Amino acid sequence: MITLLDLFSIAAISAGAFFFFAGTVGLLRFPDALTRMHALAKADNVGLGLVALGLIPRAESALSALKLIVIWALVLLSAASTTQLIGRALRRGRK
Amino acid sequence: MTAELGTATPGGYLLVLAILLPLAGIILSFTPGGRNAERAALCSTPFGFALACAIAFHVGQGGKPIVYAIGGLPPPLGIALRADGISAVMLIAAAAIVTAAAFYARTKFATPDGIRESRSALTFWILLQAIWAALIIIFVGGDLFNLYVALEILTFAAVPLVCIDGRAETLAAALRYLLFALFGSISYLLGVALFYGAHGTLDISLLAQRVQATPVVWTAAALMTAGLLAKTALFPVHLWLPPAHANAPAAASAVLSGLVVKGSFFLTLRLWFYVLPALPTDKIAAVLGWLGSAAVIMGSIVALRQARLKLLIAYSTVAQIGYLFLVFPLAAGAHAWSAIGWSAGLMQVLAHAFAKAAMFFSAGLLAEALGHDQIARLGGAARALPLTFLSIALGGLSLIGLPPSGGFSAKWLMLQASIASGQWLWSLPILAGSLLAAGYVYRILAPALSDGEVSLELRPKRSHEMIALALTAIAIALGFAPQTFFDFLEIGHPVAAGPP
Amino acid sequence: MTPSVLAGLVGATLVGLGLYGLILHPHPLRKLLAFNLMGSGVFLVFGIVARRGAAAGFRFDPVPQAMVITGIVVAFAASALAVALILRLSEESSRVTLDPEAWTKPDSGDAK
Amino acid sequence: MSLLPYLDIGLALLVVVVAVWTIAARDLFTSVVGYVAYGLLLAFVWIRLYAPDVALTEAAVGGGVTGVLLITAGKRLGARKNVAPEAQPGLAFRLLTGVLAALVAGALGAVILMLPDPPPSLAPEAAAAADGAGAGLGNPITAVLMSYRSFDTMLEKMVLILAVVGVWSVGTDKAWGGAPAPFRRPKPYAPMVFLAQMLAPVGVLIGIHIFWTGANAPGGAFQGGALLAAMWMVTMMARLAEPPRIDTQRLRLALVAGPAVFLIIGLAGKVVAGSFFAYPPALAKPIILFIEAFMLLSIAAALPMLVAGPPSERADQ
Amino acid sequence: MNELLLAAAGLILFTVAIGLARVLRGSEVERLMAVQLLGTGGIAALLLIANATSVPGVEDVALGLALLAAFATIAFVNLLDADQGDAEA
Repeated sequence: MITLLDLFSIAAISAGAFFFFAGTVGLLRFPDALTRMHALAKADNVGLGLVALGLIPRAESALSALKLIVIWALVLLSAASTTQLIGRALRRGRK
Repeated sequence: MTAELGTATPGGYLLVLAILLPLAGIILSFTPGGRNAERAALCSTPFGFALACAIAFHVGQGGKPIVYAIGGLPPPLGIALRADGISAVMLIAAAAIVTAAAFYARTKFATPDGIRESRSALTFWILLQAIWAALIIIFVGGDLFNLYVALEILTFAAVPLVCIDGRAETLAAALRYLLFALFGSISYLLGVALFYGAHGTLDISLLAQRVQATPVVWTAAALMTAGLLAKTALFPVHLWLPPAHANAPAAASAVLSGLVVKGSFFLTLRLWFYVLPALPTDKIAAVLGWLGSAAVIMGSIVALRQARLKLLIAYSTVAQIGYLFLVFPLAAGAHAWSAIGWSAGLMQVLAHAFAKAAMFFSAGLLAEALGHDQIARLGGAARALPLTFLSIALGGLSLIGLPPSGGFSAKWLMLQASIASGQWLWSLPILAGSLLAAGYVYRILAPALSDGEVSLELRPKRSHEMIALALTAIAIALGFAPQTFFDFLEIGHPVAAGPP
Repeated sequence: MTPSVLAGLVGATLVGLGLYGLILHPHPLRKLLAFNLMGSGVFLVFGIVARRGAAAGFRFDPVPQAMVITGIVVAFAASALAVALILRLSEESSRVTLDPEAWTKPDSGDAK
Repeated sequence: MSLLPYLDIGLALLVVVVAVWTIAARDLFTSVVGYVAYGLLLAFVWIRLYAPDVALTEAAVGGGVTGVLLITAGKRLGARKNVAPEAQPGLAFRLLTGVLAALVAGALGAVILMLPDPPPSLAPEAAAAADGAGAGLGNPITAVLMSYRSFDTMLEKMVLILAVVGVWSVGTDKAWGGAPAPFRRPKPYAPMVFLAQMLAPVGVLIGIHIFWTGANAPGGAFQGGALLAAMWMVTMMARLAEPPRIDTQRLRLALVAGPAVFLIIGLAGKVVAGSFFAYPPALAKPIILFIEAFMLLSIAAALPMLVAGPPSERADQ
Repeated sequence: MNELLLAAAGLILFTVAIGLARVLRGSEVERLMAVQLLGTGGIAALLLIANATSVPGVEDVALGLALLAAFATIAFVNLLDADQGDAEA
């Protein structure tokens, strides 16, 4: 018996997995480190966000659901900052 | 079974107190820092000695091991502490040597005036107490994992002591020691995991009832033994020991050589004689005996070729450790001669601990007085430092195994056991080791007794010389140990109680 | 193959790999990494022992798992001590080497 | 037919490949990065073994704190050009070592397959003791760590103090009493400061949450403490905070708080509950939480000090 | 449903592993990107697997991983700046 919520989960998680896949394709095909970083920073974080979203209906409690959102937010925050840092390091390294 | 395990026997609480005393000392040393570290160590060591004596008294009086289940929870869920005859004797020996080291180190590791706290002083006093605490747990621990934590405390305490003077050479020695010790612990821990997986308990006496000669148990025992051998520096994994022990300050060297390596040896004894007495261990015992014999010969030969006194003494430790492992073939099983072999092994542990600590103390005094410890330049030093050389000579006497000394008793008993058991082959390394030891002790004494002039940079304190001499006196006095002493060592020894 | 058997084999492989690196790598930091690999292999063995011990309403035996937590803390402390020693050694000396022969100079007779 | 076994095999392969990479990598830094990645992967393996407590520890210590320690060391050693190229061991020695390692791994693997069935377990005893000595703690691992085997746990905290003393002792005499070198020398960089400012409060909250739920759910003092430690490190790395001088009383008190409180309560147990390290059953849970709170503090203080290294002579504080 | 979660987790792990192989061959900085990639993908796969096999408390593990995801990179960049900022260290 598949409910509407399950359908939502399936859709979100599948989309999330697809984004991870797309990110890796980008990683393999993009020419240099800076562009490869895009693949990482954008696609993977969307992927994780969708997975987390898909898992929220299956969470046991409100706290668990909240934790899923916080996880996503933390990863976004880390990724946003570290890509800045890495980007700077890469630019310096090229000079 | 539970009745025999019990939660506590009379005097059992002393075991916990004996462990907590140095731990409290560490906390009281570290928090306020400065001179308090020295005070805490010097105050706690005599109390610790008294506690060790009280434990020995209870063991002797009851004629059986004393037990304490921590938290009132008996094994397998809880952790038990157990003190039998050998634990009690080792506790006293450790307390005596640590106390001696503490009083010996008072001047070298005093916090200098005008400074609130100095690096070497704080480190030394805290780590000395930590070594002591770890040894106490090793001697009374009844749970293999608890013993693992104690082994790690021992490592963490011993390694920084080696490089306390901060020279590159000592740092390298400390690092090598650390890596060997870590390998030893992790290998031991793997064995612990397998024991738990096979028998669901880590309590030594429960395991002794449950183990059978399965491949899992053999593998676990092999891994644990390999780890403990690396920590005990048995040939061929002895390479870390000489530089580490020779480079540490004398007070630390004495504790490292006299006691720390005995900690892991003690656990090897516990493993084979207490956890696995039910296994047919002839072949393993023979292998350990061969390694020990090789250590006796190799260590002594390399010691003969050393230019520095402290390195010579350190290589002599490698050789004397070799003797300890002859205990495995000579005390195996439940024969009439096993008890002799057992007594011999324990006597060797004690005699070497006291003699070696005294020799390192004396070597330290010598190096400070002369400004070097080159054996070739010792000419005439014995006349300038008679008491120091008396300690070295008497300690050497025990190392060689000349009567009357603890070393003589140990080697004499080993010879008796090897003849009585028909394994006369083992008497060859014993005798050869004695000859070689005579050689290296002669190498120290001959130039020192010869004519020559030495200039003393510093006259050693009389009290320091007396500390060294007192320890050698104990090493000698062990040679007069009465039969009751050997009976005491048998308390709680499972082979003696086991079926023939 | 159950997960615990698989993890056990992984653990055994890791112990072997770690041992190989520990003996072979000359650089002390590489040795330390190898030691840590070996350590994690040992912890995995504890892990499967715990997993196999599922009983009495528990999905695992809590005792080995608690031991692993203690073991991880101790291994970390060991790594920190080793790293401090390695860094200081590299400051003090041009050679970060553990070879005992490299340190035996004929003139270093002055003991402390 | 389930996908799970295939997933497990894939995961196992991934772990082994990254481990081989760590051992086989040519240069030091590559090997270090490999090890950090490996630490992350281990957290999964622990989840698959139904050990979320261990996974949490592995994630916090293996992935986070050890990562900083090793990457810092690897980078510094790599930057020093004086790391003389060592003579690589000869082929025969390598072969011999390889054979030895393979033998050990093979024997171990075989023995693991031979472990007895049904396996022995202390789970029933732990379950039986859950209400008495276990003090009604819902998380059996916390019960083991804080009650049945509390002695080990206290000793392990002493190990941390000794490790801190050992790390400090590696410094120079002149520097003693000073602060360890700051994690970063020049002026802080905006994204890092921002990250630290955002991460730290959330992290502290999560750390305390994990400590608090540890009584009944996966988590506990060590895992919570490790997260708090990581948060202290991130603020130091962004230079929002400086490493403290090692002779300050507050730091020393924080470091010993856990083992000291544990020791005192352990002693008091003799009077109150009749046995050292026993708790009166009615009060066991609050007492355990009380001890754990101090252990949290000690761990949060000890781990960053271990990573920060010995006190430094640099005069820029 | 659980099978689907596992399939998604497997796909994510697989793609992450492929990406890992690519980035680990790059420069030092790129290798750190690889660790970050493993962190993000790993958290997603972890949540999925745990949900499918109902292991308790996995959100907390993921929280811990998410908190520490940036640590290796921060430590590295710090040293990079330190090297170029002042000559020593």
